[in-house]
Amino acid sequence: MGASATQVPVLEVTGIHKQFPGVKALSDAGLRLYPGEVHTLMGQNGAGKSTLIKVLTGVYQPERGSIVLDGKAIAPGSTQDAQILGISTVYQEVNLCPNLSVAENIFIGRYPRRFGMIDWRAMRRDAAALLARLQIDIDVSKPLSTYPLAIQQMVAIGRALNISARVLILDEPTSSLDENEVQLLFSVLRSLREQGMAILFVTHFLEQTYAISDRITVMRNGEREGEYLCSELSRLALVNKMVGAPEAAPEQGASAGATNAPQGETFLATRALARKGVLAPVDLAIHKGELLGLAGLLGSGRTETARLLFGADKADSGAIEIGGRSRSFSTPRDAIAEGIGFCSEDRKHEGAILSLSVRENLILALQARQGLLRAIPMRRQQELATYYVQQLGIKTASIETPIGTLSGGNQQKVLLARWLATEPKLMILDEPTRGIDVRAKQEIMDYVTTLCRKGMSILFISSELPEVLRVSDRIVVMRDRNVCGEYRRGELDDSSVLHVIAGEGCA
Amino acid sequence: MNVPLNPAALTSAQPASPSLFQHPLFRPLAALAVLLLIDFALIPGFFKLEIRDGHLYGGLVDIVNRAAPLMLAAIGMTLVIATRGIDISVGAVVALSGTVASMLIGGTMVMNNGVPEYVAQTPMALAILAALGAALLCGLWNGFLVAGLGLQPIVATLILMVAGRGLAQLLTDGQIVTVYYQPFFFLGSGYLFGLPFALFVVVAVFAVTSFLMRHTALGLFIQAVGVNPVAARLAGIRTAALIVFVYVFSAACAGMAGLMISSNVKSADANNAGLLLELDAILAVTLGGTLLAGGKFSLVGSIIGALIIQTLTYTIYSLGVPPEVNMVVKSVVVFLICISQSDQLKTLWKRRAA
Amino acid sequence: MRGVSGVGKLAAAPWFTSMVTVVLLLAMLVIGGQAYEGFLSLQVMLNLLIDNAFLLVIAIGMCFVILSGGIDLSVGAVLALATMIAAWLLQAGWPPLAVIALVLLGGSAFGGAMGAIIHVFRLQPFIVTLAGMFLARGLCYLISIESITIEDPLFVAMSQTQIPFLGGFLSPGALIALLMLALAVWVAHFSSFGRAVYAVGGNEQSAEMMGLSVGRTKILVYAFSGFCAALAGVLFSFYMLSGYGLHAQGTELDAIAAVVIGGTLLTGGYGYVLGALSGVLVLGTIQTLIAFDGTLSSWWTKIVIGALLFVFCVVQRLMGMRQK
Amino acid sequence: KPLTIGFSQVGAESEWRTANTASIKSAAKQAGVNLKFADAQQRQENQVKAIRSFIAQRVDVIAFSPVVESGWDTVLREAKAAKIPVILTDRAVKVSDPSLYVSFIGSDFVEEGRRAARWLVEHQKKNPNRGYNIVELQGTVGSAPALDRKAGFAEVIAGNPKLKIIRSQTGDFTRAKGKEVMEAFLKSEGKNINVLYAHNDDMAIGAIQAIEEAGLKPGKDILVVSIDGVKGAFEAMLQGKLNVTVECNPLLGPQLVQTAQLVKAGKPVPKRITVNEGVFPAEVAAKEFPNRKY
Ligand SMILES: Nc1ncnc2c1ncn2[C@@H]1O[C@H](COP(=O)(O)OP(=O)(O)OP(=O)(O)O)[C@@H](O)[C@H]1O
Ligand SMILES: Nc1ncnc2c1ncn2[C@@H]1O[C@H](COP(=O)(O)OP(=O)(O)OP(=O)(O)O)[C@@H](O)[C@H]1O
Ligand SMILES: [Mg+2]
Ligand SMILES: [Mg+2]
Repeated sequence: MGASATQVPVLEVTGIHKQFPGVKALSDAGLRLYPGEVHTLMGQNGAGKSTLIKVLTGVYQPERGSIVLDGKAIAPGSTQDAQILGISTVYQEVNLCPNLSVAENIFIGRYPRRFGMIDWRAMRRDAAALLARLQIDIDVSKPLSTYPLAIQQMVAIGRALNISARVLILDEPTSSLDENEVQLLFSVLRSLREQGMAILFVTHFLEQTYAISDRITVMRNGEREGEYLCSELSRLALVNKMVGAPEAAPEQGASAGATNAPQGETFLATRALARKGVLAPVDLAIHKGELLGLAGLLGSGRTETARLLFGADKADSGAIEIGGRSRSFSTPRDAIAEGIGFCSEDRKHEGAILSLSVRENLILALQARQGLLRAIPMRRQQELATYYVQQLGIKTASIETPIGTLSGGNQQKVLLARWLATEPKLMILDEPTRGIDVRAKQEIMDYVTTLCRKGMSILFISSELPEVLRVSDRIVVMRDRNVCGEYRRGELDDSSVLHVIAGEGCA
Repeated sequence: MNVPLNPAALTSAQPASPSLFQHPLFRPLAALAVLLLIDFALIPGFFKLEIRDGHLYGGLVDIVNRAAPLMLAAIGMTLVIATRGIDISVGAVVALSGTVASMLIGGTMVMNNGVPEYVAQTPMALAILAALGAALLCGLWNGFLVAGLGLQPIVATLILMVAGRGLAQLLTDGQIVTVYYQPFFFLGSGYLFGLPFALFVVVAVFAVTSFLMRHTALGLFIQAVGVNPVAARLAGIRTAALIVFVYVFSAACAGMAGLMISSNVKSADANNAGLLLELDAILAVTLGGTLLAGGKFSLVGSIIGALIIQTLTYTIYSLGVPPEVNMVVKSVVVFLICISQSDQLKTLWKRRAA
Repeated sequence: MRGVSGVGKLAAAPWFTSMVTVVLLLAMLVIGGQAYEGFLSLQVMLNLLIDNAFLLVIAIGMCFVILSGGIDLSVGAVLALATMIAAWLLQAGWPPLAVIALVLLGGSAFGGAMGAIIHVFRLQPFIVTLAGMFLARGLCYLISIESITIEDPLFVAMSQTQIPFLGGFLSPGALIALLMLALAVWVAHFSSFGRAVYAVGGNEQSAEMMGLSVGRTKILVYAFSGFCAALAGVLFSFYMLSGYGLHAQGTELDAIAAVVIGGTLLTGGYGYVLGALSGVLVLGTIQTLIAFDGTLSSWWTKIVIGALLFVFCVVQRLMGMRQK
Repeated sequence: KPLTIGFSQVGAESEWRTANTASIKSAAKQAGVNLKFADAQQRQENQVKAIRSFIAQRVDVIAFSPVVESGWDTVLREAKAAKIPVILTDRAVKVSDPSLYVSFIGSDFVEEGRRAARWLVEHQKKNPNRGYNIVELQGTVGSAPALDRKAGFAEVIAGNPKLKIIRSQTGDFTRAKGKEVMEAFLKSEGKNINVLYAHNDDMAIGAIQAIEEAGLKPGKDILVVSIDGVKGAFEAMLQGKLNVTVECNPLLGPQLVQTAQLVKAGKPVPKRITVNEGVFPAEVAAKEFPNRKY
């Protein structure tokens, strides 16, 4: 731990105000970053964390406030300025170019050169080496878009690490990573800390906060609530400070075992459902009112399974049986007609329709199911939107605000609501709590389990194993695009599940 | 849950300050108003309207009348653009539908003892249906290429843009087909209640379209497909059918515009009818505030855009601008209107002032 | 692999498309050779380059613009303006090299100015360059509505020199166009400007966040396109020895079509500059086929051009899908 | 082996042009000549390409209607080098070396403009009390017929102070534009307009409609003078709506084929072959109408 009170901060931000049309995103926000420290920024969805980061890296210009780097006031006018000043950033949504190769995404703007030309060989070599440090072994000459979100996230991190910087900022880098990757990232961060770098880190995982950080700044409603040494702040106190109420926040796991579904009727079953090169034949059954968890490592094929079930991709072979009838879905419409909903893991590309309002985004799936002509009356749309905004605690200025201006977590909630509004019989949730704050996550899972108890089936995919263990009635484990095991509640615990998904302990 | 919210506040459509200046239609309207003001100042009797032969007569009537085909094309184009597409075959469809109608109605002049006599052919209703049918086929074709084969809209419609006029000329053997059948002229130059009939057609098409947009989910779906087609598909929208629909709709609008144009000049000129109409239509849509990147669109905006263009053309003619200067004047005005509509201008202005 | 399926497909598509284009082009040439006597002669092939040199140069500039996610409708008009200014200045007795330099500078400035307007005011490229198109044509007429003949010895020499090449000949214009292509391919793949163009076309916002100067890139792209259009204008005046406001009407659409046929996506970010060559050759071959046929009436010419375009795009598309 | 002529046409932009094409095609057919026809879609570069491909195909004679006057030196030199004679139709070209083509068959646009003006001057002499404020509908800006017809007309009326052009705007040679522009003229000049001079019949026909819709009588309140002599113009004259059309004869086919045959046979041909063209005032329309082929 390098932090000491006598040190001067590398970066000091004070009194930042930032106003968006209709929203006051930051009012008197601030932050102090010390060299050789990992500093975690915490706060509820929409508290202003990402906005603060964008202000101090030149994406937004604040109305008021000062940013002091190494004792000198700075006013970065663009991200380029910030990079030159030595601030390297990974933003919340992956901000890379999908059309460029992985290697290029890492090196763009700082190419290795030979004779004044870009040295592609050296670039690929260096990129591969850099990713190897993060234990990622992929073909770096392929376009970024051919890789799943998690890999893209790691590439973004790789890019930031490669910029020789004084300050490294990571906005929710772990939201799409699983345990292994997180640990890897942490070990890299620790070594950077040793070298005296100042690191700002945003996460909604309390575990991770306590695992890595030295200091915590809590934000609430666009203000700095306070700065604390990690060692001096208990988890409960932290949550209370984020929420701004001295009430007792439910600790994780409190409502575990919410459902206990009758193992009777099968809602849906797959018969050797497969797609070449993507998923080996899978047999899966989901019962009515059951919450089925799908566990596995990155790339184990969970998302693929979900997509086939939803008709987002077409299966090459096998069938889906619903109510005794064999079906094959070739478009999502087919699945929706059977009462299936699917909340995708990639909210930016597959979920949010950014320039449409919260209301429009929210009723979209319901309207699509009702058909073109039977428009949902405006009154009803507003009722629905208002209902879910309140139910899920979506922080938005109004239901007519474009969803693109909402904070990441709140967008996720709107998309969840989009499917809840269709009252599906089976809801497929692929990483539904990605980027959602502790409190809200708890509430959302409670809400979902309640629905489950009322008879909705849920297929739950999450990289957070404890969460999967806690809420699932049954867990199917996948590895290398195969189903490799099935466990009932209680058969697995935090440690045995790791063995199972890593491939020790099942055939 | 924990965020206390006032439902009433949520439903209030716009986040406070619904000021007039912020309305998306304010700037197109302002541009139109400025143009009209200039006309008022420079062209004597510009706003003069009189009743002649039982109908309104004057510069404004001309503008509306002449802008009618453009407004129709712009309405269709708006929907295509909202899905992030573009339709550059509009002019060709205009030529094709005008030709079909004129050929079917046709009528030739026969000299009978030195007295000209006119002979009509197919019943007009049938001819009009056939022309619209041809336009619909064109739309289906475009839609199929874009949605079915996944061609890029600009190339997909380029094919018809090139070949469509060829087809029309093939039908007429390269001749201008003159129509001698009186009732057909009503569409393009007739008057109803003292107003140009074309105006009623535009109003009707506009009303039907806005009704569809407001009272069905069409508008929502079109926007969703335009902004994020992947997400729209996952939400259960039939994206392909929707895309085919907008191209068919655009072609139908173009077909009507074609009928109007050929009815107005009482003939069909396959080579020149509707030449470059697609560019004007796109220009109208953009001047009306719709983004070519798809998503939010404004039908009223497109109508205003079309009126801006026609007013500008009319102004150039009326002011006696020499023809070689036409283009420079037009381009400078378009530049000025675009820049004045930019949000950025305000920001830059403020920054300068500060 | 899954890779956000739709996007993944697109990512791989241009590469196939480019290859498919070349294969189809060869097929078309062979068919032409079978059908028409003398079609496959060397000089006919070289004429493809000579006659389309200016289009190739314009398409190169257009390719950069489209890769950056924009579009430039002004190129045909800028070409005409370049021929007009060149002819006018030469007539006034300016030295030819100075005229060429001035025209190229002027073209770049014109393009750069449009780029600046697009960037600074966040306007849509389509509209700004459409207005630019009107403006450039309009300026031609301000100089003169008649065509002006060029009699300058250098231009005449450039027009009539035949550079021996593999037994046939090429024009200096064709050679310049090929050099320009080589330069453009190099810029696109080995310079940071070229890569920035791809990045901006891939995702403008991300490019900004990665610290690239989006504004500078966009302005440069349009300046480059303006430069190419002006250069094409110079080549065109070598070719035609005249300046005229009605020159090269509709060339912008040809250039866009060539770029797209060459495998570049209009949405930006995907494609190859080299594809512009195959696209231009495809359009040129279609025209040559029609000229060799010599039986088509004016309207059949249009229909056949449309039909060939259609067949080409569809086959290209289907083969691309099959590969996937 | 039959004679092969490569012919590059401008396009099919007007009825006049279509009639021109038809005449050439039928003449070639009648004479048993092999015609290679290429349409340039109004673009000079396409014509150059077509001529190059004719050279590559070694046709016997190349003929073309140039889109523009200038810019033909290089390609004509290539034709000369390949020893293929060139015949121009319809429009002339400016080349440094007149031996680059053997003959030019066609009309004289300037003369057409003059004839139109002369008719008007005569009319004025007969009706000295009438006003002669002229509005002019020009062809496509920059195109040869528009430039020449304007120049020829202006040249003749310059000598007569009573004839004044008060408005002049382009109508792009089309009916729709002709009507649109005339409407605007009528609104801004109103009863001031006494004469309409249109560079082609199509624009005149469009403008006539505008005049009627404004409640005036074309041919009486406003004299209508135009050029081309297409069928539509004759119909208008029969109805008394058009006063005169100056013929611009598109039926060059027979003359072209004949010249080509002579050239091939090595016979001398005149450098300039003019076509027979008349001026048709309304009075003779009824008589002439049945003879009109296009
Ligand atoms: N571009 C924008 N336009 C309008 N409002 C915005 C914009 N960006 C952010 N906001 C608003 O600012 C507030 C703070 O958002 P921010 O993204 O900083 O939250 P966050 O703390 O990062 O939340 P999360 O944990 O969900 O990512 C939110 O209410 C959001 O709606
Ligand atoms: N560590 C890795 N190294 C290389 N490739 C990987 C890695 N992880 C995932 N992939 C790629 O991801 C693809 C499928 O992953 P995907 O992420 O969609 O599966 P998943 O089980 O849904 O995982 P998650 O939902 O956690 O992202 C695989 O084909 C593989 O190529
Ligand atoms: Mg955030
Ligand atoms: Mg996944």
